[in-house]
This record gives sequence, structure tokens and C-alpha cells, in this order.
Amino acid sequence: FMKNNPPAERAFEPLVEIAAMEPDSSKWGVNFPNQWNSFQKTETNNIDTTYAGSSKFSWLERDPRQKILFAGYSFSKEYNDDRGHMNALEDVRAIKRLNLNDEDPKHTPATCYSCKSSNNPSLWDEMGMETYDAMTFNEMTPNIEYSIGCANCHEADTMRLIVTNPALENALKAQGKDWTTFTRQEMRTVVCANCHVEYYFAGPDNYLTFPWENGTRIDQIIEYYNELGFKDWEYPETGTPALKAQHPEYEFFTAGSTHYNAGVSCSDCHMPYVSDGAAKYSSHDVHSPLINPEQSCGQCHTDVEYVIRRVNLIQDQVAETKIATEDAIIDAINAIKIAAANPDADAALLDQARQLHREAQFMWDFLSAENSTGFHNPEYALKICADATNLARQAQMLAAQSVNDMSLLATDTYYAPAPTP
Amino acid sequence: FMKNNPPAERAFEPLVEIAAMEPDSSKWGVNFPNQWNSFQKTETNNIDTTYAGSSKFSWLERDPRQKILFAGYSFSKEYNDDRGHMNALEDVRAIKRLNLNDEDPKHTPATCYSCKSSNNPSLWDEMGMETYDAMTFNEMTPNIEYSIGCANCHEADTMRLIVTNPALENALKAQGKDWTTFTRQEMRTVVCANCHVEYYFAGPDNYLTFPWENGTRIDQIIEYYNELGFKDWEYPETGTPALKAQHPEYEFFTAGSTHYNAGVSCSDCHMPYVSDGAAKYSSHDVHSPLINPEQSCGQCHTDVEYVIRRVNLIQDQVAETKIATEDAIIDAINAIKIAAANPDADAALLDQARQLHREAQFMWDFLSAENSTGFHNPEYALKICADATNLARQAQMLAAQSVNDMSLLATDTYYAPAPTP
Amino acid sequence: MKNIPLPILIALAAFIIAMGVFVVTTDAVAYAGTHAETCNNCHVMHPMYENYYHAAHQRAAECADCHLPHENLVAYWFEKGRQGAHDVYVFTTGTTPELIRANEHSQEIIQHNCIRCHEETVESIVMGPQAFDRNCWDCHRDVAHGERGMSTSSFQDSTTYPVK
Ligand code: HEC
Ligand code: HEC
Ligand code: HEC
Ligand code: HEC
Ligand code: HEC
Ligand code: HEC
Ligand code: HEC
Ligand code: HEC
Ligand code: HEC
Ligand code: HEC
Ligand code: HEC
Ligand code: HEC
Ligand code: HEC
Ligand code: HEC
Ligand SMILES: [Ca+2]
Ligand SMILES: [Ca+2]
Repeated sequence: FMKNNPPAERAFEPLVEIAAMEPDSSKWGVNFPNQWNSFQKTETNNIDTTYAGSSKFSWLERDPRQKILFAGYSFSKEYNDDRGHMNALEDVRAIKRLNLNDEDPKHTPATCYSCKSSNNPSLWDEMGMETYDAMTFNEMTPNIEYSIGCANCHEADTMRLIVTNPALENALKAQGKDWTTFTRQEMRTVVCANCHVEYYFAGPDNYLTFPWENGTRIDQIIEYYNELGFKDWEYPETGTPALKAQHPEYEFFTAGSTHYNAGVSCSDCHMPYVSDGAAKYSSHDVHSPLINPEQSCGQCHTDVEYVIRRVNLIQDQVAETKIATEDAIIDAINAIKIAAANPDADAALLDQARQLHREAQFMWDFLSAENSTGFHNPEYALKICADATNLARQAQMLAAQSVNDMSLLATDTYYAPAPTP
Repeated sequence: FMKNNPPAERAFEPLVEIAAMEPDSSKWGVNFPNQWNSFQKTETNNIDTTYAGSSKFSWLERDPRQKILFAGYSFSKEYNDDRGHMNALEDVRAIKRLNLNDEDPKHTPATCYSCKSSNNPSLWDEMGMETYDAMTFNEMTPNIEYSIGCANCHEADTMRLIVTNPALENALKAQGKDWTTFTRQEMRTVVCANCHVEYYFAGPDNYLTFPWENGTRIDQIIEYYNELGFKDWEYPETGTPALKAQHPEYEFFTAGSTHYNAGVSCSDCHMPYVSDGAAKYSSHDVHSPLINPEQSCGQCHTDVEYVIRRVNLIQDQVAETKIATEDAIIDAINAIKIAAANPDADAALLDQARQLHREAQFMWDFLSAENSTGFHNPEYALKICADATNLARQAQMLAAQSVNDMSLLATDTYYAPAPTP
Repeated sequence: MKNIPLPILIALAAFIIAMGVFVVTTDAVAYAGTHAETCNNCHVMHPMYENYYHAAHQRAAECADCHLPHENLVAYWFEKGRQGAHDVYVFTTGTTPELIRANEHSQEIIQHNCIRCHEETVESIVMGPQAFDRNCWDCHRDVAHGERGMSTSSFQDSTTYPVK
């Protein structure tokens, strides 16, 4: 049948017609029961792995250093591990990071719904993303009925994978790329970049933007934010114009990782084929591949036990090195705090210290917020740790120099707190 | 007819009988012309790769930081890249690191011949390694006629791979291991550990020893040297009891690298099977696999171009991070020098600084002296860089504290030299 | 018969006998068949045979099932002749490359054959308006020729010397 039909006609015979950008996934599910059934499992999945998994455990409790690192920012209020796609809406509405007081100029904007609902594609289509993003979270709430769904990834009439988030379209364009020319295998990665990417809200109307104009590598993103003079918040007492990195899985994975360079896509690992009788289909029960490694890794790697041991080793190494980096940043923070409290501090040196703190912390966060504990790109993860630690220590030294106070060079202050200013 | 013979009789029909531990490889070559012919090529090989290869280029010229890092030690006089096995004897005799004045208590011992000649196995057998090592280099010279040869790796009557260096036998025993129980695939790695390992000369009689009693990982080796209170030399002006790491390829590769864990051996990459018409044999022309990647990597990786690009990326990343580590160590050295010249320095802090300098430098060297620019174990390489940089910066901070002098916190002193004491 | 000069008859007979001997001694007819062992006659095919033998398809398929087109007999025999002639030429002229690799043309043939046998299984994953742009063995790396490195393993059991 393959050879004789023109490609377009090789398509499925739909049982029911699906409207363009239909937000209700259960309607699509009539045509595709396997995909819909597996997709629904993302709601109840609760299995944890060593470093991740599908429960909603708190990062602030698991690694209390993060409470210090995000001090003064909403992430120090509540920050949990991610869960399955069907929970996105529930989780965004429940998070303590929201500011639902629309009178407060720092209220949460509608933009926070951008990656949480299958209502978005049609809303963006109707009102445009600019209008959408200028609304408040509260104002948008009545329009949002469903969690993530088919419409976030598929075109209804052809079922092909598409870019649905205008922010991704803009970001690709800024790099001179046109996703409609991408191959099918490329789309199996790019479709995740609708959401699993670092972002910020540009301008007073919170326009959702990916900082990719210079490229998607960490140094290029830092350069972008530096040129823009952008900060997410001011770190309390140090005065650092700090940045928060959010889930840059796409940028991390595509930065020359062994799997990306070998042509492997996100879907290959997170949506492996599973079989239903004779036919196989893509599992839409997206979660940690360590929960079903036979399917996720086993076709490419016959020795599944070997790759699992390997993941453990990679993650242990990264986790250990990451903690050392956090300790170094906390030493820097404590030093800068004391220096900043000193009215006689050398302003130029202190500003240099803040700038290095800003960069070290963003680098660390880029790795930390990327949810695979380094597996997506182990060498990149460890190189980032090496560079971030170096910068953090230099920030600490500059802080000490700015006030000519040797006691600011104390190390391991996380364990034996330094005297407060 | 092959199938009917018992295995023992399936052996080769030797044309000539080879005496046990025969030092002259050309005699073995009569029976095995392919191996002998390929082995001889190691003498004239001269092809370089980006980071290594077979010419005798100077490391001190290629990266002048190393002149500073080895200051006061013989390696700052001459340190070249390694060449093929047939050059070992010529190269050890020509190196400026030798001290051939036997009156000087620091004269070069015979031990330096241990890994350079096929005469060794029979010499060790006759006189024992203790007597051998107690002699001077000069005294041993008349006994040494051949460079590395068949007798360093093979048992003459069976041609099986064996441990010929008593230091390796001792080191394995100290870990409770018996190499005669190793599988053939294990021997294809262990045979290289006769030489490609970190070593030191124990006691006044320079007994060749591998520091593996606690294990072969970097932290275990540092612990071993710390317990022993061993130093290779005292770093000039800083007073650091410094350590030099030498070619720890074996320790580095076996520390959980992806290839080692997957059961790949040194010989799989460095001595791939090549064909001579119909017959396949192990290439004894041992050199960088990047010179003939089709043979070295192609047997396992169908996309040879992909793995080569990958090696490039890994090596570039490691080389860049390694330089940052060197810069940090040099900053520490310059700081400690000034502190050590100050009679009022806090001795306890200064000693802590020296200890951290010692460890940071050994860690860096462990990675640097390992000749693959990180490829043998990329994640290990980068983790070591991260840890070493962190220690180097802490050493610098302690030095500054010990003399209460902020100017010691200057960074990048390699590029803009700090004021000398 | 009478019209044919004797020398030519003798020559013809000699040719027929020679061909017969050639066919019998070289087992040329076998090359028209599909036995995997036939491909293995050429020792340069031995690694592929050896690791095919230990892989999943040994029970299910022979070399030709994957490596020759099966849409019709003409394509099959044309390709068999073309590839056979190419292989024999390369082999006898001693220009066998160190690393034998399936070329793009062969890959296309193989891909069609995977789908030919497994049509039902892959129907829903290869459909759609965008071409299925990867080879099945990008994921199923071991099904055809076994584990990586196996191509050399047959030589590692060298008979050159015994192992104690
Ligand atoms: C080669 C396989 C592979 C590829 C390709 C891959 N991942 Fe992963 N991913 C993993 C593994 C392994 C983990 C670690 C899971 C754990 O620790 O339990 C992971 C973790 C994650 C997590 C966290 C899962 C959890 O349990 O919380 C997210 C989110 C994620 N990946 C998204 C992506 C995205 C987006 C891409 C593409 C840009 C991608 N992955 C590509 C293997 C892969
Ligand atoms: C429409 C936005 C969006 C798209 C597109 C998207 N994700 Fe997600 N993903 C999310 C959100 C939001 C969460 C977290 C939900 C929560 O925690 O409630 C998440 C969670 C995950 C998790 C964690 C699941 C767990 O059980 O811990 C994985 C893994 C993941 N995504 C992988 C992928 C992959 C692979 C793709 C592409 C095939 C993809 N995602 C596409 C928004 C998206
Ligand atoms: C560009 C897409 C995108 C935008 C915009 C976005 N998110 Fe998310 N969000 C994700 C993805 C992907 C995940 C899953 C990965 C992770 O948790 O790291 C996630 C996870 C979450 C989670 C569950 C995990 C956690 O952090 O506790 C919450 C809650 C959340 N987002 C809230 C928000 C809020 C509030 C905003 C607005 C400030 C927002 N999101 C904006 C993509 C986005
Ligand atoms: C997070 C992104 C995402 C969401 C949400 C999503 N899909 Fe998919 N879907 C994919 C990817 C990736 C593929 C693989 C496409 C390919 O290989 O070309 C896929 C493939 C499919 C296919 C083709 C057959 C197969 O299994 O490979 C169908 C049909 C399908 N999805 C239906 C659905 C339905 C129905 C829903 C909603 C219940 C849905 N999808 C939601 C990402 C998604
Ligand atoms: C579509 C094929 C494919 C899938 C799926 C896949 N891999 Fe890989 N993997 C590769 C390729 C290709 C390489 C590169 C090396 C090579 O050529 O074999 C690789 C390399 C690796 C390596 C060696 C890299 C290193 O740093 O040690 C590990 C470990 C690994 N994969 C683990 C996994 C795990 C775990 C999964 C599942 C979560 C997985 N892979 C899924 C194809 C795949
Ligand atoms: C998976 C393949 C692989 C394995 C296994 C391997 N190596 Fe290597 N080796 C390499 C590569 C690639 C390089 C880098 C060569 C370059 O930069 O030109 C290298 C470099 C070297 C060099 C420096 C070569 C030169 O050109 O100067 C030495 C010495 C070496 N390896 C010894 C060993 C020893 C001893 C072992 C076992 C303990 C080993 N290798 C295991 C691939 C391997
Ligand atoms: C008897 C000691 C000894 C043994 C055993 C030994 N090596 Fe060496 N190897 C050396 C010495 C010494 C040199 C450097 C010679 C020189 O530079 O003159 C060297 C050089 C090399 C080089 C660099 C060659 C080049 O052209 O740059 C490689 C690669 C190498 N060895 C790999 C191996 C491997 C793989 C094994 C095991 C199969 C092995 N060696 C066993 C002592 C040994
Ligand atoms: C345990 C074995 C061993 C011992 C003992 C040993 N070497 Fe080596 N040597 C090697 C190996 C392996 C190499 C190749 C790898 C490299 O150069 O890093 C080498 C390389 C060399 C080279 C060529 C590269 C260079 O460094 O310029 C010289 C010269 C040399 N050794 C001199 C000496 C001297 C002098 C001593 C005694 C102080 C000594 N060796 C002791 C194993 C040994
Ligand atoms: C640096 C170590 C080393 C040296 C020196 C060395 N060999 Fe080998 N040789 C090996 C290794 C490793 C193998 C692979 C053994 C195996 O697979 O069991 C091997 C295999 C062989 C074999 C078995 C057939 C084959 O090719 O795999 C023969 C015969 C042989 N060597 C002869 C020699 C001769 C003759 C010399 C001296 C000219 C020599 N070897 C020097 C390491 C060495
Ligand atoms: C005897 C088999 C064998 C040989 C020879 C071999 N490899 Fe590998 N290689 C493997 C295996 C097994 C893995 C682990 C991943 C997997 O299971 O696919 C691997 C993984 C890799 C990876 C992925 C790891 C990463 O960090 O990116 C690279 C790159 C690689 N090999 C390069 C090379 C190069 C270059 C050579 C030659 C110098 C080589 N290999 C020789 C078997 C081999
Ligand atoms: C199940 C299908 C299948 C069977 C049966 C099969 N092959 Fe293959 N063959 C493949 C695939 C798939 C490749 C890999 C093509 C690639 O890597 O691009 C391949 C590659 C090859 C290659 C090129 C080597 C390489 O690694 O690219 C040769 C030669 C070969 N096969 C010969 C044979 C011989 C001889 C037989 C019978 C003994 C055989 N094949 C049986 C599917 C098969
Ligand atoms: C006369 C010896 C000989 C026989 C018999 C033989 N081959 Fe080959 N084969 C070769 C040589 C030589 C090459 C390398 C040709 C090249 O790379 O140009 C080769 C290459 C191949 C390739 C990879 C190149 C390509 O065309 O993609 C495949 C696949 C292959 N052979 C399959 C087979 C199959 C199937 C059979 C049995 C029907 C077979 N061979 C019988 C000698 C032989
Ligand atoms: C001649 C028909 C035929 C061709 C051609 C063929 N297969 Fe198969 N395949 C089978 C049969 C029959 C089985 C079941 C074998 C068994 O389980 O004994 C099978 C089994 C499989 C399996 C599951 C077996 C396992 O243990 O992994 C996979 C995966 C597979 N084939 C993939 C492929 C791929 C990929 C190709 C092309 C390179 C291919 N097949 C070509 C007939 C074929
Ligand atoms: C992205 C990776 C990937 C690609 C590409 C791929 N497969 Fe698979 N295939 C899988 C996985 C994963 C399974 C295991 C499904 C399971 O465990 O239920 C599988 C299973 C199979 C099976 C066995 C099904 C069963 O019932 O056990 C066959 C046959 C098969 N694939 C054939 C093919 C063919 C033919 C192609 C090319 C058209 C292909 N595959 C392409 C990943 C892939
Ligand atoms: Ca999770
Ligand atoms: Ca060299």
C-alpha cells in the first residue's frame, strides 16, 4: 500500500471530523484511542526515580540550598518537580508563586497559561498573543478549560506535528529558521520546544519571548540578557540583578549532546513506540524514560542494564558537582551581602562581584532547571559546573576586595553560616 | 579438519622456537611477520592530530602555562608528546630530565628504564626488580639493547598476553586481584597497565610502585599520597609539596568511562584488527585512533564521521576547561609565593593553602598527563576540572588570608603578571 | 552437426566441459539462490554472516530478503545481477574496502523490505503527510546484524594461538 498511494492519501480514515485547534482532547481520542488512552495516564502517574519522576516533591525541601539561591523570588515560596501533561493546569493554578492581586503591578500575567493548556492555540489565533499576554492571569482564567492536549502539538486535519506557540515561531524566525521546512525527525524534537525552553516576559505587557537571538548556547543567552540589561529579580541584600532559568531542556539537549548529534529526538526517549497487538504507536504517556527503559532505550541499546547503570553514574557525578557549585555560589552571596551593607565598599569592585554572581547563578540554574540531572548532555552539564564555580569564587574574592575584609573569604558558609552583616 | 582437533593443537606452527622472554622482537617476527611489520611502523610514524599524534612536539611550547606549573621540577626542562613504542629507548635516553651524575644523590635511577625496553622481563627475572631499581640509570644502560618489544606483552611459548612488570603484579595483589584469572578481554586492557599508569619510586632504592592500595580513582590516589606524606618535588617559592602525575590512561579509562563499562578494551581502539588479504590480525602499529578511525571505531560505530565530530567536540570542551583550571592554579601559585615570602604569614593558613594547591595541581595533572585530552572518560575529565578549579581558588583565598593582603586575589595573573614578592 | 568443423566442435565441447567444471567446482549455480551460506562463501562477507546468524532474523529471513528488491521479479534479478557483478569485480580485483558499508541505494532497498514484512506493525507510525525520514535500524540497531563489535568477534577467537 505504501508505494501506490500518494503520501497525502496514505493518511488515516477519521471516524469523526476534528475542528482546527480543537481544545478538547477527548474528541481527538475518538479517532486515536491508543494515543488518547496513553495520554490520560499522565494524570495519575506517580512513580519516582532517583532524581526525578512524576510525584510533586518539593525541590526546596530536597535541597534547601535552593531556598537561599532563590531568596526574594517567587521560586523560594514553592518549587516542585514536574508531573505529567494532564496536570499542568491544576499545578499552575495551585502554585504559591502566583500573585493574583491584579491591583499589584507585579500581578501574574496571563502569559503563565501559555504552556499549560490546549485552549491556547485557538485563543492565540483569535486574539493574537500580544492581547493574550497583556491580560492578567485572573482575566484569562475563564477562557482556560483544558490542560495540555492534542492541539498543543498536532494539526487537526493532518495530524502532523506543528509549532503552536507564537513565541517559538518568533524565536526560530529571529535565527533565520523556518520550521515548516523541518523534517519529521526534527519536528519530533522541536514540538517539545513549544514549552521546554528558557523564556522571559518582554516589556510591560509581558510578551512571551525566548532569548535565542544570539543562539541557544548558555554563553549566547547570557550575552543576550546582558545586552538587554534584563533581570528577573534583585537578589535581596546583595543587590544582584539576578536571572532565573526555566526548563531549558531543548537548549541543553541540542547543545551538541551525543544523542542530539546522533539524530535522536526527545520523542524517541520520552514517547517510545509501544505495541497494541500487531500495530505500534507512540506512547503519549510522557514521563521519565527510567520508568520503562526497555521501551525507551532498549531498541537502540540492547544492553538496557548497561545504559541504566550509566545514567546512574552520570547523574550521581553531576548531582555531586552541582552541589559543590551551589556551595560556592552561597559563599559568594554571603560575602557580597556583607560588602553591600558596607557604605565604604568600592562600588566598582562590588558591581563586578554582582555581575559574576549573576552569571554564575544563571549558569548553575540553567543546568539545575534542566530536568534530567545532566543526562541530556553530561559533558555540557559538567563544563557549566566548572565555569560557574570559577565565577562564583571570583565573585566572592571581588566582594572581599571591595570592602578589604578577609573574613568574607570564608568557605562552606552554608554549613557554618558566616557572621551576618 | 579444524573442528576435529582439540583446542591445544589448534595453535600456530612456529617456524622458529622463541626463548622465554626473548628481548629481540625480530626473532618473534619470523613467526609473526604481520605483527612484526606493523610493529616496526611505530618507529617512523610522524602524523599529528589536533591534540596529539606521533610527532615529538613540546608541551612546554604548545602550552607555556605548563612551564610555570612544573617550575623547579625536571618536567620544566623538557616534556614532549609521546611517540611510537619503537622510539621509547631513544627518547628516554635523549630527554633533558635525566640526571646522569651518579654522585648527585638525585641521580636518575635504573627504574626509568622499566617501561622502555624488552630487555626488562629477563633482567627482572634474573636479578629481581629490587636489585634492578637500586642501580643507577648509567649502570643499567649496558644491559638495555632493545626498545619496547614482544616480550613486554606476550609469553613466548603461548603468545598469550601477560603481566610482565612486577610493579603491576604487586599493585594488583595489593587490591586482592590475581591477573591470571582475568579474561582475555580484560587482558587486552591490563597489558597496557604494565606502563600506562601513574607511578612513583618508593624508598631510597627507587622501588617502582603504583599508588593503588586504596583504589585507582583520583581521590583514592590523593588519599594514598597524603597518608604516605609523599611529594615529587617542592614547588619553588610556594613551598608546596607537589605531585607529578604521569600517564594515568589506565586509571582514567577504567574509572567508569562509557567504553570501559561497555566492555571495550584499549586494544579495541589502539590495536584494531586489520586485514592482510584474507587474514585478520591485530595492528601492532599503536598510535592515535584518529589516524585510522575507520578501522579503530568503524567496527562498532557505523557512522564514523559522527564519532569523529564527537571526539572533536569532547576534546575542545575539555581543552578549554583545562586551560581555565591552569589559569586558576597559576593565580593560586602567584598568591602563595607572595604569602610564603612574608615572614608574618599565618603558618596554619599558609599550609592549608599549600595543601589545596598540591591537590588541585595533581588533579589537573592527572587529567592533563592522560594523553587523550579527555576522550578516554569525558565526564571524569570535566568533573576533575570543576573540582580542581574550586580547590585552586580556595588555595588562593587562603594565601591572601594568611598575610591579610587583598592584592593576592588578583585573577588572570598568567596574562597580567602579579607583582612578584 | 556435420556442417560444423571438427576444431570448432572440439572447442565447443571443451568450452562446455570447462563451464561444467567451473560450475561444479565453484558452485556457481548456488549464487542464483538465496542461501545465506552462499554469501558467506566470500570470506569478506563472513562477519556479516556471523553476526546475522546470531541476530534476531536468522530464523526469519535470508540475506536476499533484505538486500534485494522484491516488488517484482525483474527488479529482483536485475539487482541481483548488478550487485553480484559489482561484488565479484571488487573482490577479484582485490579492491575490497577495509570497511564495507551499505550504500544509499542498498539502504533504500533494505528499508522497503523492512516495511514489506512489517507493514501491519508500522502502519500507524509511518503514515501522515510528512515522509518517514529515518531508517528502521536507526532504532533497531541490532536486529539485522547483531550487537555492535560482533563483526570482529569472530576473529577474536583467533586460532593462531591457544589460550591457557
Ligand atoms: C536519549 C534519551 C533522551 C532524550 C533524547 C531526551 N531525554 Fe529527557 N530525559 C531522559 C532521561 C534518562 C531523563 C532522566 C529521568 C530521571 O532522572 O528519572 C530525562 C528527564 C527529562 C525530564 C524530567 C522528567 C521527570 O521525571 O521529571 C524532562 C521534562 C525531559 N527529560 C524532557 C526532554 C525534552 C524536552 C527533550 C528534548 C529536547 C528530551 N527530554 C530528550 C532521556 C532523554
Ligand atoms: C504545551 C506545553 C508543552 C509541550 C508542547 C510539551 N510539554 Fe512537557 N510539560 C509541560 C508542562 C507544563 C509540564 C509540567 C506539568 C506539571 O508539572 O503539572 C511538562 C512535563 C513534562 C515531563 C515530566 C513528566 C513527569 O511525569 O515528571 C516530561 C518528561 C515532559 N514534559 C516531556 C515532554 C516532551 C518529550 C515533549 C515533546 C514531545 C513535551 N514535553 C511537550 C509542557 C509541555
Ligand atoms: C515557555 C513555556 C512556559 C511558560 C511561559 C511557563 N511555563 Fe510553567 N512550565 C513549563 C514547563 C515545560 C514545565 C515543566 C518543566 C519544569 O517544571 O521544569 C513547567 C512547570 C510548571 C509548574 C510545575 C513545576 C513547578 O515549578 O512547581 C508550575 C507550577 C508552573 N510551570 C507555573 C508557571 C507559572 C506561574 C508561569 C508564569 C510565571 C509559567 N509556569 C510559565 C513551561 C512554561
Ligand atoms: C506533547 C506533544 C504531544 C501531544 C500533547 C500529543 N501528541 Fe500525538 N504525537 C506527538 C509526537 C512527538 C508524535 C510522533 C510523531 C511522528 O513520529 O511523526 C505523535 C504522534 C501521534 C500520532 C501518529 C501515530 C503515532 O502514534 O506515532 C497520532 C495519531 C497522535 N499523535 C494522536 C494524538 C492525540 C489523539 C493526542 C491527544 C490526546 C495527542 N496526539 C497529543 C506529540 C504529541
Ligand atoms: C534512537 C536511538 C536511541 C535511543 C532511543 C537512545 N539512545 Fe542512547 N545512544 C544512541 C546513539 C546513536 C548513541 C551514540 C553512541 C553510538 O554511536 O552508539 C548513544 C549513546 C548513549 C550513551 C553513551 C553516552 C555516554 O555519555 O555514556 C548512553 C549512556 C546512552 N546512549 C543511554 C541511553 C538511555 C539511558 C536511553 C533511554 C533513556 C537512550 N540512550 C536512548 C542512540 C539512542
Ligand atoms: C574507545 C576508544 C579508546 C579506548 C578504549 C582507549 N583509547 Fe586511548 N585514545 C583514544 C582516542 C580517540 C585518543 C585521542 C587521540 C588524539 O587526540 O589524537 C586516544 C589517545 C591515547 C593516547 C595518546 C595518543 C597520542 O597520539 O599521543 C594514549 C597513550 C592512549 N590513548 C592509551 C590508551 C590506553 C593505555 C588505553 C586503555 C587503558 C586506551 N588508550 C583506551 C581512543 C581510545
Ligand atoms: C613496556 C611498556 C609499555 C607497554 C606495555 C605499553 N606501552 Fe604504550 N607507550 C610506552 C612508552 C614508553 C611510550 C612513549 C614512547 C616514546 O614517546 O618514545 C608509549 C606510547 C604509546 C602511545 C603513543 C604513540 C604515538 O604515536 O603517539 C600509544 C597510543 C600507546 N603507547 C598505547 C599503548 C597501548 C594501547 C598499550 C597496550 C596494548 C600499550 N601502549 C602498552 C610504554 C608502553
Ligand atoms: C610505569 C611505567 C613508566 C616508568 C617507570 C617511566 N615511564 Fe617514561 N613513559 C611511560 C609511558 C607509558 C610513556 C608514554 C606516555 C606519555 O608520554 O605520557 C612514557 C613516556 C616517556 C617519555 C617520552 C615523552 C616525554 O615525556 O617527553 C620520556 C622521555 C620518558 N617517558 C622518560 C622517563 C623517565 C626519565 C623515567 C624515570 C623518571 C620514566 N620515563 C619512567 C611509562 C613509564
Ligand atoms: C604493547 C603490547 C604488545 C606488544 C609490544 C606486542 N604485542 Fe602482540 N598483541 C598485543 C595485544 C593486545 C594482542 C591482542 C591479543 C588478544 O586479542 O588476545 C596481540 C596479539 C598478537 C598475536 C595474536 C594474533 C593477533 O594479531 O591478534 C600475535 C601473533 C602477536 N601479538 C605477536 C606479536 C609480536 C611478534 C610482537 C613483537 C613484534 C608483539 N606481538 C608485540 C599486544 C602487544
Ligand atoms: C568494541 C566496540 C567499540 C569500539 C572499538 C569503539 N566504540 Fe565507541 N562506543 C561503544 C559502545 C558499546 C558505546 C556505549 C554506548 C552504546 O551502547 O551505544 C560507545 C559510545 C561511544 C560514544 C558516545 C559517548 C559520548 O560521550 O558521546 C562515542 C562518541 C564513541 N563511542 C566514540 C568512539 C570512537 C571515536 C572510537 C574509536 C577511537 C570508538 N568509539 C571505538 C563501542 C565501541
Ligand atoms: C533483517 C534484514 C537483513 C538480513 C537478513 C541481512 N541483512 Fe545485511 N544489512 C541489513 C541492514 C539493516 C544493514 C545496515 C545498513 C546500514 O547500516 O546502513 C545491513 C548491512 C549489510 C552490509 C554492509 C555492512 C554495514 O555494516 O553497513 C553487508 C555486507 C551485509 N549487510 C551483508 C549481509 C549478508 C551477507 C547477509 C546474510 C548472511 C545479510 N546481510 C542479511 C539488513 C539485513
Ligand atoms: C565474490 C565475493 C562475494 C560474495 C559471494 C558476496 N559478496 Fe557482498 N561484497 C563483496 C565485496 C568485495 C563487497 C565490497 C564492495 C564495495 O564496498 O564496493 C561486498 C559488499 C556487499 C554489501 C555492501 C555494499 C552495498 O552494495 O551496499 C552488501 C549489502 C553485500 N555485499 C551483500 C551480499 C549478499 C546479500 C551476498 C549473497 C547473495 C553477497 N554479498 C555475496 C564480496 C562478495
Ligand atoms: C522476510 C521478511 C522480513 C524482513 C525483510 C524483515 N523482517 Fe523483521 N521479522 C520478520 C519475522 C518473521 C520476525 C519474527 C522473528 C522471530 O521472532 O522469530 C521478525 C522480527 C522482527 C523484530 C522483532 C524481533 C526482535 O527480537 O527484535 C524487529 C524489531 C524487526 N523484525 C525489525 C525488522 C527490520 C528493522 C527490518 C529491516 C532491516 C526487518 N525486520 C526485515 C520478518 C522480516
Ligand atoms: C524511534 C525508534 C524506532 C524506529 C525509527 C522504528 N522502530 Fe520499530 N520499534 C521501536 C520500539 C521502541 C519498539 C518496541 C515496542 C514495544 O516494546 O512494544 C519497536 C518494535 C518493533 C517491532 C516489534 C513489534 C512487536 O510486536 O513486538 C517491529 C517488527 C518493528 N518495530 C519494526 C520496525 C520497522 C519496520 C521500522 C521502520 C519502518 C521501525 N520499526 C522503526 C522503535 C522504533
Ligand atoms: Ca517530574
Ligand atoms: Ca603522541
